[in-house]
Amino acid sequence: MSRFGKHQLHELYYYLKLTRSLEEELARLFRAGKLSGALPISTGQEALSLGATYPLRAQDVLASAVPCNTALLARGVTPFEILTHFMARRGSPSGGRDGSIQFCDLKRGLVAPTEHPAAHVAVMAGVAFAAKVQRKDWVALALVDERALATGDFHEGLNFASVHQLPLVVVIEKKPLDPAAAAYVAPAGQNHYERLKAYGLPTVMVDGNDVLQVLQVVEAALERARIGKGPSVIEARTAGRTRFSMREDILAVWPASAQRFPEAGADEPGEGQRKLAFEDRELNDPVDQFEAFLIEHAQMRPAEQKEILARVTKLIAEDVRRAEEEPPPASESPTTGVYDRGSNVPVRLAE
Amino acid sequence: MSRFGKHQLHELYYYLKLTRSLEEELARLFRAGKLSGALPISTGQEALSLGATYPLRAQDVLASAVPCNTALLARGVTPFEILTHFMARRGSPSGGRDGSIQFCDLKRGLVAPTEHPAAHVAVMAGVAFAAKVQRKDWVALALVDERALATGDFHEGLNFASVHQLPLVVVIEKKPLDPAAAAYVAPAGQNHYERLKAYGLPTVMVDGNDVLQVLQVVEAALERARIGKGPSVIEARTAGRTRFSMREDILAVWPASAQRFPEAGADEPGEGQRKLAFEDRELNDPVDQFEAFLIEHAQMRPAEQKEILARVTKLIAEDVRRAEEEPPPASESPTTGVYDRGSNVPVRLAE
Amino acid sequence: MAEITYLEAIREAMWEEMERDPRVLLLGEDIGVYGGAFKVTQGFLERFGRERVIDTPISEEGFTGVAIGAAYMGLRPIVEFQFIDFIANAFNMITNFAAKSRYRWGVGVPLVLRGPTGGGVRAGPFHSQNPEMHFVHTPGIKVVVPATVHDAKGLMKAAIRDEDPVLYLEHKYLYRRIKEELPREDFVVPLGQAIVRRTGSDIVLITYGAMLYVALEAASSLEREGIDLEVIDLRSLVPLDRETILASVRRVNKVMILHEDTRTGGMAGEISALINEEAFEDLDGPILRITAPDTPVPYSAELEDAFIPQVADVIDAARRLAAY
Amino acid sequence: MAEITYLEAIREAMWEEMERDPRVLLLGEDIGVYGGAFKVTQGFLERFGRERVIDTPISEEGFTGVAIGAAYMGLRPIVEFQFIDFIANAFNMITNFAAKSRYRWGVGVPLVLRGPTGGGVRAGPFHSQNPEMHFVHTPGIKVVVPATVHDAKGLMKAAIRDEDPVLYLEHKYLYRRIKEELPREDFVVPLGQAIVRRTGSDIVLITYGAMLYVALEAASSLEREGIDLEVIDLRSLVPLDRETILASVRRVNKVMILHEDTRTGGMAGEISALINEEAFEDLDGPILRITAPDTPVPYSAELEDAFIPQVADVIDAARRLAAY
Ligand SMILES: Cc1ncc(C[n+]2csc(CCOP(=O)(O)OP(=O)(O)O)c2C)c(N)n1
Ligand SMILES: Cc1ncc(C[n+]2csc(CCOP(=O)(O)OP(=O)(O)O)c2C)c(N)n1
Ligand SMILES: [Mg+2]
Ligand SMILES: [Mg+2]
Repeated sequence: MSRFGKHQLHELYYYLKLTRSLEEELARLFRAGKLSGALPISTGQEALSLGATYPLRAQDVLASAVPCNTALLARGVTPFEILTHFMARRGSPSGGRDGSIQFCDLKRGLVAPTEHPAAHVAVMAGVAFAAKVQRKDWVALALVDERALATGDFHEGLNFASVHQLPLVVVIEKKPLDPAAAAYVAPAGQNHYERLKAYGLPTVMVDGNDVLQVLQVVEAALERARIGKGPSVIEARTAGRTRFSMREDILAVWPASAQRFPEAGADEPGEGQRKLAFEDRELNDPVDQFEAFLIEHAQMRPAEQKEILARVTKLIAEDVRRAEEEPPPASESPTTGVYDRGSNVPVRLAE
Repeated sequence: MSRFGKHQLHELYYYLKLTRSLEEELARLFRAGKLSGALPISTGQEALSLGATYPLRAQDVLASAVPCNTALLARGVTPFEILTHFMARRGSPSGGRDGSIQFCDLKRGLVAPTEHPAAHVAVMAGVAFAAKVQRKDWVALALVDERALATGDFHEGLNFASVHQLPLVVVIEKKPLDPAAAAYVAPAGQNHYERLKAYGLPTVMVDGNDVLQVLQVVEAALERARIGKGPSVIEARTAGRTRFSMREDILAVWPASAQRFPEAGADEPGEGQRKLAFEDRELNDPVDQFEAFLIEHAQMRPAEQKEILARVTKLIAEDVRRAEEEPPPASESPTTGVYDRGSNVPVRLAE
Repeated sequence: MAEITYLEAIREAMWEEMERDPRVLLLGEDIGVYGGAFKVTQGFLERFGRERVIDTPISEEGFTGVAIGAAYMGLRPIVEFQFIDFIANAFNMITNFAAKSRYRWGVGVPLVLRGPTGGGVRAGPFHSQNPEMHFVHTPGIKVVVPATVHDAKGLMKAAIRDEDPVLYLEHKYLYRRIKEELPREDFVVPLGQAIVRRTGSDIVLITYGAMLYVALEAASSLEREGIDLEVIDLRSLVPLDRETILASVRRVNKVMILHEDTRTGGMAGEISALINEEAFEDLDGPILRITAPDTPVPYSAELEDAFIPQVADVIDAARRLAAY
Repeated sequence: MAEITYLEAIREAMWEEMERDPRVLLLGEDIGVYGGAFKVTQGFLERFGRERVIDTPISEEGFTGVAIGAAYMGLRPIVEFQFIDFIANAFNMITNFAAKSRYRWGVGVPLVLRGPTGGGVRAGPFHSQNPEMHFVHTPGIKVVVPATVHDAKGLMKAAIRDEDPVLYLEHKYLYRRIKEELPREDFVVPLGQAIVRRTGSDIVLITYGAMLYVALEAASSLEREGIDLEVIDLRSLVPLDRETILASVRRVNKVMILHEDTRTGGMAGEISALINEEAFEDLDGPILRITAPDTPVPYSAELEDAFIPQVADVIDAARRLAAY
């Protein structure tokens, strides 16, 4: 811990709290029917997402299939952008066209996955390849969920990166036990970082709930990649919830979603009593954990904490207000933007 | 060797010579412009293909992406069928529709790959799965070339087989050094059987030039699979030629192919002096090797050998004659056979 | 008898076929322990066990291959794509292995590929697609698109009993939004039979899937202004019921085709060409296509509503064509 | 200047663009050490080195993804599929990652996807396919199909310089069978421009790719019996040159469409529907489609010749239409 200055520790705390506060607002907006689709919260995954992103330099590139609001914030994305994105408002970065968990903005080093578990691993190998052949020093960082390891995409991407010794770091999130886990990747029970040694690259496991541990391990992997030593893989155990338990939670806390999206199938919309992950005190919450750590080690005085939380509250309040004022996208020309200069986009109706 | 009776040894020898003789005829027919497409010879791969197939029982199922005339013969396919297949004649098993290296005939335990390196690995996992859930005792055997290991298909198929502990045996053929090999599967230089241990299954390497060694190792793997112990992987080193050097050979020995298939690109069709693999005395020929072994160990007397060769000559001569008499497919109804009972196949021209 | 939903009809069809035929089994992501993302298969694992309800790894190409191999060896697998969009990941296996097997070797692949299609639920570009044309254009696959609760059940049973690979496209928007009372006895809706949902004399509107409801609503509205629509629900895209289409066209003489899928290379083009070839003399006006524009499916409600053809779009087109 | 082949034109275009623009690079199986299965890239490795001529593992989905990432970061990759059939293995990456990127985020993917298409060379069901419609029906991809040596070069250069993913379909039958002398100076054939290859007054025959030669041969033959064909070579399928098509249709009034791809869901349907919509009044007869039947590509010479449209098929159809 000695290697982290107080400023850094406070910044990390700021991002964790900013995320939590933002996601509480997202949950509120979702309950009020103001999000366009699903509820994108990352409870239990914040330490991983922040620890992996924080050591990135400006020129580095991130693609995450793991919920990553924390990572986006740490990359300089504003709460306003994230809010309008999930509310699908006009001023959002995609203009309401996309609803993924990540943005694509190359100037900020962000590549958006396609909502396939590992297609972005190959794409990020390409990002890393471009650094190698152009003698640039960016590193590509790809975050995946563990079930991605069963996909051919994952292997094709990692194999290419390994063949060419590319500056790619892959972080695999592993969540607490999934009752169907034995069906996913063989042999069951083996750690992923162990099985991926077959690719002849360094692999390691970290506690994904501990932001400082993640940060240090990812930083070392990035450095290694940057100086030409090739790709590596990190497995991180988090307290995150699987998408399925998330979905159950959401349907449970917000019966209205069953009316709005009946296709999602809430058979017992009346349950209504369950809590969202971050409302659940059972959770081994990485945000609380880091807060306790800072206080215990006398790295954050009450006044400092108060100041940080005040900044969080102010920014979120301001951005929520602005986001709620943002109009929906204009639907005049649904077909522009498919090709460069909008070439050859046929109209919808026969004239 | 003691475990093999003379009868078996002679049968193996018979299949090896039958293949060689058949392929000499195929080369002759190819040179005479009588094959429909490429020249399907398996020189250097016969020991692997026979050793892997010979221990199969009637109920077992084979799919091979490795040239496998020997395997087909050992499964009871006749030279006539193979000849008419590659000549694309009416009486061939596919009626001239298909030109792959293997047949699909479930009654004889044959599944034809699609000419993709490893798509059949997943399909054969399905064949094995069907044995498991129906409490049947067949085993699925899939042969692949080594470059298949880079494909997502290979991993998805093997992972499924391993998750469900299915009766699947995968044999990987590795040929002598390919100048671009480092580009294929990471880490370069590692043996495949070693890297695939990651799937938590037994893997082993054999000398693919030694028919008896292949036979014994595959037999053990099949047995293991049959009694419910799950999948395994065998890596076999052979004297086979890569497809590219084969192609060069063919263009070189048969300049006419450059006229017939200019798209294949024979830049110097005049070379003309090179030999096909089996005409090349440099080759570490598994057929010659087995012959020498039998003679050295006094397992085949000259009279016995003569009798075997006479049977080979007679059968090949007879089947070549019949194949050459076989008419081309009838083209009256190009669309039948796409669906069961030919339902809903639109005609080609507007009526 | 109680009314059931479209989703329940799919589930009942699979359930009854699994009871009837021990060869039928299910493969897909999260279909067992979790009962499926949309809960289509809830309770199946408990009833039919782990060997007939298989939670697969995320590997669409791989488990589709597994299903093909199982189909070769006497089983009749039903493969679920959690969202049909992910069929893109099994494209090679379906179009090359499954579709060509019978033609190459006379070896059929009795296999059902199913999953939720289409938009309208704000699910964005990767969970809202309509992939039918990739398979309509692949000889060897059949493609069905039930629009009603009755057809959802009857087409599923027909698909399971068919000897060829059948792509069964269920519209997620319909899952719990439509209900119907079904016959108690076993029934199938044969593949390849379209149905006239509404007879009319001014314009034939040919459609399929969830667009049927847009078509019928537009037809009711247009009736009030004296434009009388005949509405055909194709139900099967392959085999295509040319007879039903052509019979209506020959009687009514004006045609519109409506689908949720994008325009260029869509089914409407194929049907338009067919009608032009076969019934050119019978046409009293151009064949109009009403489709989504050539873009990915947008995420926001406003953009998605502009993307998916609406009742007003059909009404506009009908007025133009009626005036022709 | 010497004549060069269609294959040499492709190779020259790539070579010159690689000389001109250091961002251009090649990825594909066996394109480096072996110079490519058809030797299109022979000599490239020696000239441009291992970092611009990349021998990939057999993993089409993976290396297409790599190309997308590289395109994001300032490079302009050209991806070779050894046979275009294997694009099926990269279907997800192309249709979901590359095609949707600009629409979702305004981030273009300057990428060329190329490979040998088509039949006529007895290569069987897995090395003879025509995959254009899967991509014509995917918003976000452009699709070009050069039929001449000149266009092979000019369209390749245009594709490389384009800011969007372009699928460049080269017909392997033409590789070494056609020759032409090309201008010495740099030129492009802009995407989206069809060309009238032959003017005529009785029937417009619209085609593309290797079928151009079937069309022209049929036209010469029909001329002798007094049937005068206009022949349009589309060159680009996306963007489609509607103006050139419609101008000919409005003048000539009868239309046939010819392609090597299979019929149902093929390009002919799309064009027929377009003409029907836009020029219904100008049609003096049905629009006839001449295409391969809905089957995989057969292996034997006799079956393949029956599968691929022949000059006689065009002549038959033209006689029927002329008599209409
Ligand atoms: C190619 C593909 N197939 C299926 C899906 C649907 N899908 C989305 S998330 C998911 C489960 C992911 O599991 P895991 O990686 O463990 O993440 P977790 O649910 O634990 O967050 C599935 C099957 C998908 N997005 N892409
Ligand atoms: C999906 C797919 N991509 C590409 C090809 C083209 N192809 C056929 S064989 C081959 C090389 C195979 O190499 P290897 O496995 O080493 O076999 P060898 O040439 O040594 O026999 C390639 C690239 C293919 N058949 N399928
Ligand atoms: Mg999980
Ligand atoms: Mg090799």
